[in-house]
Amino acid sequence: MTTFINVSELADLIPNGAYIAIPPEYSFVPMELVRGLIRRNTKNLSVLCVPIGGMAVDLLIGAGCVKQIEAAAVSLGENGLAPRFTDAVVSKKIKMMDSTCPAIHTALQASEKGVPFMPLGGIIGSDIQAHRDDWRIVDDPLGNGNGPILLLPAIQPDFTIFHSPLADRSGNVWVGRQRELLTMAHAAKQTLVTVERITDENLLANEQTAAGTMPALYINAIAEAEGGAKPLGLTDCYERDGDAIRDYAAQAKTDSGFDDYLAQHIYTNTQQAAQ
Amino acid sequence: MTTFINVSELADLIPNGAYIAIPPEYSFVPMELVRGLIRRNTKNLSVLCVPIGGMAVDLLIGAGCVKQIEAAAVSLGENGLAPRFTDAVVSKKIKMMDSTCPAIHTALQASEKGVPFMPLGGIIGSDIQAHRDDWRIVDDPLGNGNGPILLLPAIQPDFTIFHSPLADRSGNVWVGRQRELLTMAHAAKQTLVTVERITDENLLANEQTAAGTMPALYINAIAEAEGGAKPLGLTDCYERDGDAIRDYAAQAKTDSGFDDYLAQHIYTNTQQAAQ
Amino acid sequence: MNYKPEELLISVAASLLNTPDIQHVAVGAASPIPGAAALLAQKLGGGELDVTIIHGSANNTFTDGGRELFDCAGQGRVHAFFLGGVQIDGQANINLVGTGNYPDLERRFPGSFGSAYMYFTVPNVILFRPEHSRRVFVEKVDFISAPGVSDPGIQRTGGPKAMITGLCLMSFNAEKAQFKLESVHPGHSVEEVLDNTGFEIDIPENVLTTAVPSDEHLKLLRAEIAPEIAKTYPGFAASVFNIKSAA
Amino acid sequence: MNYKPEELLISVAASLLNTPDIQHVAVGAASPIPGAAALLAQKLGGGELDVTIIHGSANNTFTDGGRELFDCAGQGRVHAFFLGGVQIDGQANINLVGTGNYPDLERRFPGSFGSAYMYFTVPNVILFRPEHSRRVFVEKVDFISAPGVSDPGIQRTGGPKAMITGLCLMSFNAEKAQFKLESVHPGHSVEEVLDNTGFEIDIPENVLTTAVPSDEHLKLLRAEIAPEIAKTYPGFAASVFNIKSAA
Repeated sequence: MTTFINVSELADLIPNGAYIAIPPEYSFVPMELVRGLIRRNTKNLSVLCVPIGGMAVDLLIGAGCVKQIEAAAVSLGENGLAPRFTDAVVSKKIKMMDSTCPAIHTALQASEKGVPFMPLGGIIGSDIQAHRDDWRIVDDPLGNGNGPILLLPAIQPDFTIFHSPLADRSGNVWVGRQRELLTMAHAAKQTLVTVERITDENLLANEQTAAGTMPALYINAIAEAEGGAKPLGLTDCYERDGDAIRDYAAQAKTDSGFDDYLAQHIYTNTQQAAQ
Repeated sequence: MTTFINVSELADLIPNGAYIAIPPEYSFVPMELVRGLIRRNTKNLSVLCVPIGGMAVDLLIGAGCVKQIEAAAVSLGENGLAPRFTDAVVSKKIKMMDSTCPAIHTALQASEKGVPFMPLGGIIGSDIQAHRDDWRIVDDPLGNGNGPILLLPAIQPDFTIFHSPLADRSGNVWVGRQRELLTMAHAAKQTLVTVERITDENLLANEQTAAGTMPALYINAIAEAEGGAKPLGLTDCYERDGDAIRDYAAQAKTDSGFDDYLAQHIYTNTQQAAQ
Repeated sequence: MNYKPEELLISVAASLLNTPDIQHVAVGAASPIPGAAALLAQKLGGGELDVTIIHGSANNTFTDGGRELFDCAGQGRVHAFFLGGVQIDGQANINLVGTGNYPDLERRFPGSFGSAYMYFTVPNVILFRPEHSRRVFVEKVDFISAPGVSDPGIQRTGGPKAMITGLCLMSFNAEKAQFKLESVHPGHSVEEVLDNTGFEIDIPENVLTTAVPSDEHLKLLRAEIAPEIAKTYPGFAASVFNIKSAA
Repeated sequence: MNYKPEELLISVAASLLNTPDIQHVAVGAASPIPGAAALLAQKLGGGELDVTIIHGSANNTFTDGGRELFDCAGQGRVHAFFLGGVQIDGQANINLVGTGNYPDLERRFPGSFGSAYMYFTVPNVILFRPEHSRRVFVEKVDFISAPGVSDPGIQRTGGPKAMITGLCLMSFNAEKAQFKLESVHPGHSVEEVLDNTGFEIDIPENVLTTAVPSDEHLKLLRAEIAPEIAKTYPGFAASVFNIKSAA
């Protein structure tokens, strides 16, 4: 059964040391929940970026919430390097597990299908693979002479978190074309979602909306959070706020600038978010 | 580039001996195209039912179009056994490769991902597996002590064929929740589609319809065929015609009854279909 | 209140689903009695039980295509499922393919469907076969669509828990690889069960009589479940409940 | 007609895409020049070239989530793709991770993205790096995000075909594992290329000068491609084409 709570309660469900999966920056990033995690001073998170990280994970790193990251890349896109990430990796404040986009998708699909591993083409000879003790290269196990192939162990996050435009009262959530969210939810033990709004219509009641809907079966809790992806964009709701992200990129270049950012943009809003 | 042709021309694209994949009976079955294949006397087809076959494959078998079938099951559902299928298997007119539903989905996903095989849990100790020379059981290749696991070689059909309610002028096709159609198209060398109608709207122009749409990239040719899934049902368009299927089930019990069915329901419509 | 044989079977199956371990039951193709049982159990549990009826779109919230049922089971999210069998033997091996020496079959049936996978991944598989005869319940099935038990080295989180027939309810003990008679349906006897079963069953000293459906359950079934199941199985609903589908 | 450096690079990249082998080009994240080149090539080819720009939803027909690009490439349906590199060496190894002795990095860059897979599966990978310097074009990369060549026993249908820099166009010969200078951009020289490259290049006797964009192409680019690319890369379109996004 999906429960309906507020964002602060949602953040409380994620304990210190949890392994969380976050979607890529172009949409559905649960920024308000990320701010909630920072506000409650969550520690030692392992973060899986699916497959690329950006401002969300940079904030979590800067705020000291993160122990380890797995990602194919972390960047602020047009706004350049993710400053807290690059600093933390070079100074070894966090452990970085370098991966590559399809390896993350594939390892989640392994959990989605309940198998311990999945094969992936390519990759062999990359230093990514050379530094991953958990990955295995085996000679074609079918014995058909296809040569060596990479096997990726299944990834099962404790929590998949994302922000969607819309949920219904049954707990079904719109994901549209962002199908990796489905695989992330299938793979994770629990899925926590924030939404712009909750509708009285049942999203599964007609085939058009059903096609882009994640059923409540996979969703443990939902919180309403208007503007919950801001300053990032949300498909069909709002564009990313380029100025705000540029300001963040500039401020986060230094420790003190980042602290100022937290004070201005995160700790001030506690009251509002708790309602 | 997707080309727009008629059903008869679509059938002409499938040569004797082709390996075709067909969706399950509950929706999207390209019955008019199947009738087209029978009309042009297509021979030696290998048919993959994804994962279950019904009236479509029973018709093709009865009409002598089929050399081999791979399926998890073939039946007429509430109308009982598929008579031409059961007769052809017992009398060994066709080769039946028994499989199980998730094995067919998984082997298509292997082709979708361009890998030579994929693992699947369960199955071990089943006589299905005992009779499949192409399947392999290997001891946990990750070396994590997870025990033996089944590896399925990728399945790549020559053609995926289905019938959809709607295509647009760019060649994008509505598939809704019937996501196995996407995997089938991704896995196959070519995809041929019939549709109830073609719309001037672009299905990818808004996120709601985009979420349930297969992009033209995977579709080689489309033919308009109103009622093209009948007498089976088509989601949101028409229910299955229970009486027609019951009549088929009764007639197809004997060779002569089946021949009568072909004469009444398939060969008579040649003119109409060729237009 | 009088009840039909189908209503008894629905009631028995629903009772097996009302346990805290089972939060999600899935029902496969062409299974009207299991489907009705799942919906009845959901109603009796106050809506806490998730029910997925694969066949059709009523009571089916899956949106990821035909593979979602199997992926969902592989994730451990399907807690109960029903399977049948052309033949079922004493080790709970089921045969859905045919009789004879495969591939030289005497009679061919549809095929194994997803049984070979669901039997391994769903912790509470309920075998369901109304025809209780020596033709069905054989010493050894001709073809194992899905094995009842597996060697300890094989990854297996699922398997048979119980079997419902037209005569009785049995439980299955995976360690002993044996069925045990739990209750005999009203009007039938232990002897009748033994006479019509081709394999050894564990028979306890006191065999219960299967509880008949309560009036309350029958009312619920006829008033609320029947129209719901008619959306998926109009033929069944018409013949058992005299209900016509709206479609 | 005058042209900007970016317009030359777009024109060169577009010319590489206009071959019958390439029916579908995909463009990854943060690649405005490759994106514009793909759209220009599509226009020049009369719309026959499929273009997928992953970043955003304009010119992106994928509907199967983030994995579709990679699945599509694995199926052999992506015929051209662009990759960059913090460092690129003479064997076409690319480094997108950082400099220093991994994991003891001096400078950290975003990471490898999908390069380690796309390089193996896309037959025409075009390396693209405007900064042509010995800092970028090193003898040996510090970290191989994706290897330029593989042993014959490794399944590989893709790899580097060409490299576009701010100074020149090179082709890549996988058998020799070596770049060859194809043309030097107007205003630059072979010596300048050699001075700024940290690895050996095959230099033919006659090195061509890179063709400048024709007036027709420039008009097309500015009038039709610029507003299109602005949908995905508003910042780039504003600075190069002085175009404001409608969004």
